[in-house]
Amino acid sequence: MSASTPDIIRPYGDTTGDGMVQVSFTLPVPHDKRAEGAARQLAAKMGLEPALVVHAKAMGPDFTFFVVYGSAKHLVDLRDVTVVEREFPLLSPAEVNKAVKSRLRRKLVVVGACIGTDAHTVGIDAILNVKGFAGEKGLEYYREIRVVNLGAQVLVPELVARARAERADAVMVSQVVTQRDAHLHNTMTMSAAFREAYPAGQVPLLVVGGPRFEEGSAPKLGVDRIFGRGTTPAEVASYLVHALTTRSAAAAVPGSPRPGGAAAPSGPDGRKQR
Amino acid sequence: MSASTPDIIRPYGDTTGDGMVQVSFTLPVPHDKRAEGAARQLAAKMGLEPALVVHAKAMGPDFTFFVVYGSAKHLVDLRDVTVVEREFPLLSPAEVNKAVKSRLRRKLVVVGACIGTDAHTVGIDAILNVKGFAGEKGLEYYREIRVVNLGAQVLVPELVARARAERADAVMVSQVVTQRDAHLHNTMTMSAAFREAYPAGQVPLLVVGGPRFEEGSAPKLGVDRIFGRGTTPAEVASYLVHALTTRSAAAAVPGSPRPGGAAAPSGPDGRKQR
Amino acid sequence: MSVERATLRLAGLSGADHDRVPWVNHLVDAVRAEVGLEHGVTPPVYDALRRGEAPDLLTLAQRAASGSVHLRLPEGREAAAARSAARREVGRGLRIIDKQRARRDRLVKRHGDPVQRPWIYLIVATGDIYEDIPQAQAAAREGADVIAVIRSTGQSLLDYVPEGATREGYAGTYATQENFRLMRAALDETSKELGRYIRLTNYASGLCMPEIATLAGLERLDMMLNDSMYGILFRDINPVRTFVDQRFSRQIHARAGIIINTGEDNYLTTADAVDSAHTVTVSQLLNEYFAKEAGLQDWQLGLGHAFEVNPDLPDSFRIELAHALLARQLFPEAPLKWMPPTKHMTGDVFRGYLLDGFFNLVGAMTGQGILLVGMMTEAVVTPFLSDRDLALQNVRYVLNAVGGLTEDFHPPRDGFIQTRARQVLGEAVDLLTRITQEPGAAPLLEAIADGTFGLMRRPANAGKGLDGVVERAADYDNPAATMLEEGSDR
Amino acid sequence: MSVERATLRLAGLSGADHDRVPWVNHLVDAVRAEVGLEHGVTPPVYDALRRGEAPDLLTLAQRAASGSVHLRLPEGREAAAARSAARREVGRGLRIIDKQRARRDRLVKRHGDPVQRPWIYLIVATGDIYEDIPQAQAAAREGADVIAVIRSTGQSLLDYVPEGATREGYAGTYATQENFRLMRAALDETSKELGRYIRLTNYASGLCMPEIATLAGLERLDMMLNDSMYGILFRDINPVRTFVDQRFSRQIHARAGIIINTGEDNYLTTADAVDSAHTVTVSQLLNEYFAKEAGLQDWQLGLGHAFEVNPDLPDSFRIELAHALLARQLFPEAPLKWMPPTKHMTGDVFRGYLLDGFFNLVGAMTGQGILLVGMMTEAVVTPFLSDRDLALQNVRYVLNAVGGLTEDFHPPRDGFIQTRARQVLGEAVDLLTRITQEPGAAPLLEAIADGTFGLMRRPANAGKGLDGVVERAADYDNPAATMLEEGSDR
Ligand code: B12
Ligand code: B12
Ligand SMILES: Cc1ncc(COP(=O)(O)O)c(C=O)c1O
Ligand SMILES: Cc1ncc(COP(=O)(O)O)c(C=O)c1O
Repeated sequence: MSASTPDIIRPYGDTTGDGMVQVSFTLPVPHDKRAEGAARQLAAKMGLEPALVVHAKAMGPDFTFFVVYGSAKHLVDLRDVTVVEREFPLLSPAEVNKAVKSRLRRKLVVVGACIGTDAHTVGIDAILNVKGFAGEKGLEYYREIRVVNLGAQVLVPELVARARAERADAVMVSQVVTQRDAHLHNTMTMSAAFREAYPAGQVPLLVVGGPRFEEGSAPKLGVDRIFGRGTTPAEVASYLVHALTTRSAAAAVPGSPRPGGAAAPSGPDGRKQR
Repeated sequence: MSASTPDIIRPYGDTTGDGMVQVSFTLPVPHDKRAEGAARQLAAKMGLEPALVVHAKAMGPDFTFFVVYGSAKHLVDLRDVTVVEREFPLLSPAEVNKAVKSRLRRKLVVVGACIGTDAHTVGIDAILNVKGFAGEKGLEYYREIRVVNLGAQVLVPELVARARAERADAVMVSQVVTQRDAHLHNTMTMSAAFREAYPAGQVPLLVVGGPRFEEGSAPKLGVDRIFGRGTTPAEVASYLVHALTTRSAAAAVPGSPRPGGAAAPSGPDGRKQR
Repeated sequence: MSVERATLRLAGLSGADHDRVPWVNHLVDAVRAEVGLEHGVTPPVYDALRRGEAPDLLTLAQRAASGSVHLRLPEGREAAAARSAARREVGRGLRIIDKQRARRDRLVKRHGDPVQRPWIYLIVATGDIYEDIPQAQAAAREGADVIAVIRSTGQSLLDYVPEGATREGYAGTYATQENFRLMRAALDETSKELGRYIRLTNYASGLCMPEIATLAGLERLDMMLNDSMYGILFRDINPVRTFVDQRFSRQIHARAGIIINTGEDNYLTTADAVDSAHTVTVSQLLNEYFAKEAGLQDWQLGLGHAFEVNPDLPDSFRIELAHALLARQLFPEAPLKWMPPTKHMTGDVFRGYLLDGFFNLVGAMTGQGILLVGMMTEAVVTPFLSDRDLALQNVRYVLNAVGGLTEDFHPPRDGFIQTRARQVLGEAVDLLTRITQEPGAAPLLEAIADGTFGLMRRPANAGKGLDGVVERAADYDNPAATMLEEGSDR
Repeated sequence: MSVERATLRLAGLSGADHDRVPWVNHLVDAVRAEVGLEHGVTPPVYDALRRGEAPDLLTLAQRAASGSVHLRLPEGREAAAARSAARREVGRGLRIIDKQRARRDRLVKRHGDPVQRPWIYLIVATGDIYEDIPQAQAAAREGADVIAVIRSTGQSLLDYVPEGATREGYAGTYATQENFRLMRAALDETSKELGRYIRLTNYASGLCMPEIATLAGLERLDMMLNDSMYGILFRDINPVRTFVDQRFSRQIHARAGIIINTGEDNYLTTADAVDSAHTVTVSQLLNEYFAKEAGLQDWQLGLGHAFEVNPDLPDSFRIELAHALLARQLFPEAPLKWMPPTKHMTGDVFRGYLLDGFFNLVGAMTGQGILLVGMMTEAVVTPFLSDRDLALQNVRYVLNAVGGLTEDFHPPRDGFIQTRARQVLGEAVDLLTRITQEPGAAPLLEAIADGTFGLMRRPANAGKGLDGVVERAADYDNPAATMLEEGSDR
């Protein structure tokens, strides 16, 4: 089975190529034959064929819940999958400290916060606090990193002010609540505020994290990098070293694009700087 | 909320129009970042946007299981849903008996079986045996219906022979096993054999049942009607009365199409009779 | 500060200006600016009304907002007159609360209480009251006995209570008087339909705890989340403000016949559920103490605890059983609130559904009072309509099919479960002993400042809302506080 | 008839013609046609070989298929010579079985047995041996201790055993010697990888029960589904044929050290699990009786029972506990096989996952020997790869987190559980009494004919495969039967 996977694959139920997928959803219609037909229509639009509505249950008079199994006709082309591979080497704390010392010649300053009304600090604390995450110590533990953790429900202006005051090299923001895209709005507000407050090219590195950001959406949100589920402190520290040292090198060449794949100069709307 | 539902609806998570859907599937690739990208690609092809891969788990070295939540961009148009509404009135046993007596003037003969290698008799027994289903007595209980239940794993030639011998008005076939489309193959073999064995227009009513037939596929399978999950004996009895009496009426007009929506003279391939 | 605003609300002042700033805020701010709050807000206010600065409270507040009234601290007879006017008006508010309580009693008698224990408690959290309502009704139809409307993120740090029906909360719906009223009315309808009184819950917490408690009393909410230290520890609200607000709120709850729900579950979302099991016990004991002090009865103490032990731990389920039994035996008369796994829930919704099943089983086997129903999508989204429906199906199966296991469940005295329970109790006693041995005038405040709870240091002179804390003057008067203390209504 | 074919298989005859008709079928048919089978197949066959009709068994079978050999019943010394030749050759087969058993013992010693009870039993059923293999290996890696390869629908009614590696089964994979070999080899590899001996299971049932049992012994399968009445009741196979075949098969199993799994679960898929609980007990007792008669030891008796009570019934879980405990106590030494809900599973896979969790709990709490892992998609499809993975995760959680509940589980003597168990036992005894009181020579056959079991009437002179039943002549000889009876190997 293993060895080389083909380029084109399909979901696997119990036979190669069967395409089998399980789906569940609610439709805002009373449970009757029309509802089941509507469920089949949706399944067909999702590309399931054949699709079997194996469970349908009225939830009160106005809604019906469905479970559907079916064969997805789509092919997954692995060649089209763009993986954001780690664009930097993973360093040990000692290596991080050494790199910061030799390249920055001063402590690296990180200011972190949960912004907006979000009060979920466990994630950012896992990255910043000494205690750390998954057996790795957090950034506070690194001798050459100075961490200012502002905690929860920090307002954006407050964060900007503090970042300036601390001469932050990097700003780390956590967003866990995603209902109504709160995390996206807050992140964009934050990045806009930083671009407003700092001269072009001098904005600190903007890093956001949280379990439910879409991979690859950093440019759209105006930040330098996104970290998702299961991030460990060492990854973040290594990234900071990589990004800041490449940047300081690049800064020598005026007009050169900012480092970090995600920080390509133009966002989807064609202009990153507002 | 209730009153009149709009014509165009979307799946409902917790807000009207949010389109939220849950999906799970396995991809035949090792669990790594590429696999997660592949899962996102599939979700996108299914029309989920944004789609969040909320769970990914290696199942051995070659497979990964995913749970995805996302907003399906598809609209469900209720006007396009064709519901096969019951095309006949639901009768009580007494009414069925009366109708058979007055219109056929003899007992209605039904021959039933699980064909092929299928040995799941609970479903057809639920329809045919006195004991019945969901509180309704089965067809054996009807004074004017004579039931010949052949049981499990009946070969098609045997079924045809018996149907002829008993001068069956209707043949009832159950198919529960669906792996590799066994139910479809067996049904098509059966209907072909009957068309072969009988003069055109004299084939008994061919009825199949089972929990996993697709609605609306009767013509494709060459049968007169399909009954699905949760069918009750009274529905079947009422249908028989309806179909047979309409048919005997129609038979008086030579060349007129056979009754029962599903029995339209041409299948999808343009010819019902082979 | 919010205590004063709550008092004005009892006196009938409601509504907000076109910027949605409530009139109670305007008026209290004006009093604070002109006379200070150390004497209470009502003396200057009723003095001004007596002096004809405005025909009624609302107009007074409006004029105060535009700076066009003169406020002063009345003295002597004038003070006495203002006091008695205030008492009369505030008494009206208390009588509404009393009436609502009586009405609840009548409705419970008419529609009936849930047949089973634990009561089934479900959350709605769409952010839009008009989506919340049908979802709550659907949940009740499927078996929920208690509906909790989760608050929008951030509301706890607002120093005012928003006004009107709201549709724009994030991950929860704003607690407003109008939202309370709409939901209670909808559930009254549903109670009638179902022949079972459906209870409604919200949160008396954050900077406006006393006002929200008051609104809950006025609008006949039936339960309120109300923890003695949650705001301090998890919202960094000033400890003194929290204890002051909490006392007033709990007096209101006592008066209104509202069951409080405490927040011990929160400790376990950040700390480990095994290592910190005893902090739950300590917090329950403190919550009980403060509740009794405020006049709450045993039946009103929905002390909290939660199923948060790492499910990969050997015997994790039996550890949960031990913890749940301990709480049950320590507070035999209280309707304990048993809360589902959250921290160890993942995107694997199937596994989540299973864990919730075993959580339900602990709830049934240990005779919990209120079962907060777990959602398989806990780690993903605020609950979908279907999540609730599936979750209730889970609860029903477990209560109905497995619940009777209690008959066969007899943990031996020296077995795993009883040993574990004794260990947790021992650790709790040790911690309490350590707290009482803190040096200083207020050992609990010192302990909080030292980071005894949840590893968070919260000094008494810091935290949000500190500037709303005012030391009482000798002549401080608050008719609401007085009447609540006396149990009088006019 | 299949007994005779099995004997030839022991003597080393295998393979099939280009129409896939096995040579054992050709040869047995030829003997039947020319001399009849009442004397056994080996006398004419070894007589023909001695007479030089063919150089070896295979060639003889090939020539017999084309009608070009002469067969006769040897008499006197010739008969004795044929007998001893047959015994020698059949002995080889038995010695292979003995060697495989010794090999199993060695491998178990080397890799080890599962650490926990119950053993975890999983099904694969793709229909294609080459899909089955990686799925079985994946399942073992995730924790399965026993892999069962489900058979294609219809195989049980084939009067021959298909040949070679097969990829075209419906809802199961054909049981063939080559498929057995391939899967056993793959699992040997996996056992080594995991340091745990993974057992393999198939079905000795249907018209070829004795041959399949023989192949299982030759290819070192470790367990076989083998019920004394399943074929009669659920496949309408002639009762006499079934009992004859069953006796031979079980002797092979006894010899091969194979654990049998009986099929009491099947009663409950058609009958109600509460009303018919006692039929399970009766069937277990009968299976035990016939098994002992055939020489099986207690540790080889995987007597079956299942979690099929309607989950909507109040206390359904505790009824299951009562039934499972009863079986446990009646057969304390047997590795009981506990089977998951199937009938009441629906397309609601979430609910299914929960039910399976509580099924696992009964298995753990009552100390079952073998746990057939339930699948959330039971009502939908034969298991997906992911279904098995999720199901194993379910089992692991329950055994690890909840399993210890046994310590706290003490159903009181007059409580619900013990009362229910006594009731079922009483009904079982009544039924057995009624059976023994049947008039006629063979009360069990009469009872079966009367529809005592599963409401199906199966007269002794009807059913599939009847024409393969032959009454033995006085000089009937079957060296396999003799040696199995004697326990000898040459
Ligand atoms: C613990 C918890 C709480 C605790 C938080 C305590 C605290 N001090 O953080 C308490 C009880 C206070 C709480 C409250 C609420 N919560 Co909460 N909570 C959770 C819970 C159970 C676990 C979250 C967690 O700690 N995960 C563990 C950490 C380590 O993971 P993480 O955050 O993903 O972080 C990792 C990565 O994402 C990344 N990362 C994260 N941030 C950053 C930042 C940077 C810079 C980097 C580099 C990396 C990084 O690295 C981390 C380590 O790998 C989740 C449910 C769940 N099981 O996920 C709900 C959940 C997050 N909560 C939720 C909600 C709605 C709330 C409330 C708003 C409910 C309410 N209305 O009252 C409240 C209010 C809180 C508020 N104002 O924000 C929802 C969010 C729904 C959504 N998708 O929008 C969830 C999903 C539960 C649910 N299904 O409803 N909650
Ligand atoms: C009971 C059962 C058995 C029993 C059958 C006993 C018997 N005498 O029927 C036993 C134990 C023997 C059995 C064996 C097998 N089973 Co089985 N079995 C089931 C089970 C648990 C329930 C089926 C059932 O009885 N449903 C109740 C009846 C009332 O519902 P129904 O059949 O849908 O019938 C209703 C309607 O569909 C309709 N209807 C049905 N037929 C007809 C006909 C007509 C004319 C009409 C009008 C209406 C009608 O009306 C009925 C009443 O409403 C299902 C799983 C499940 N929970 O669904 C698996 C299941 C059907 N079995 C399955 C399999 C694979 C097998 C085996 C092949 C496994 C094996 N390889 O050994 C064997 C062999 C059987 C064979 N040769 O066919 C699979 C099929 C997978 C698939 N989709 O292809 C299932 C889904 C289980 C699974 N997930 O693997 N099984
Ligand atoms: C006791 C208690 N109070 C209040 C809240 C609500 O939090 P907030 O005050 O942020 O709305 C919670 C959250 O679960 C809680 O447990
Ligand atoms: C005891 C027993 N034998 C055999 C089988 C297999 O059925 P079949 O003989 O149709 O392959 C089963 C099915 O589950 C069974 O339980």
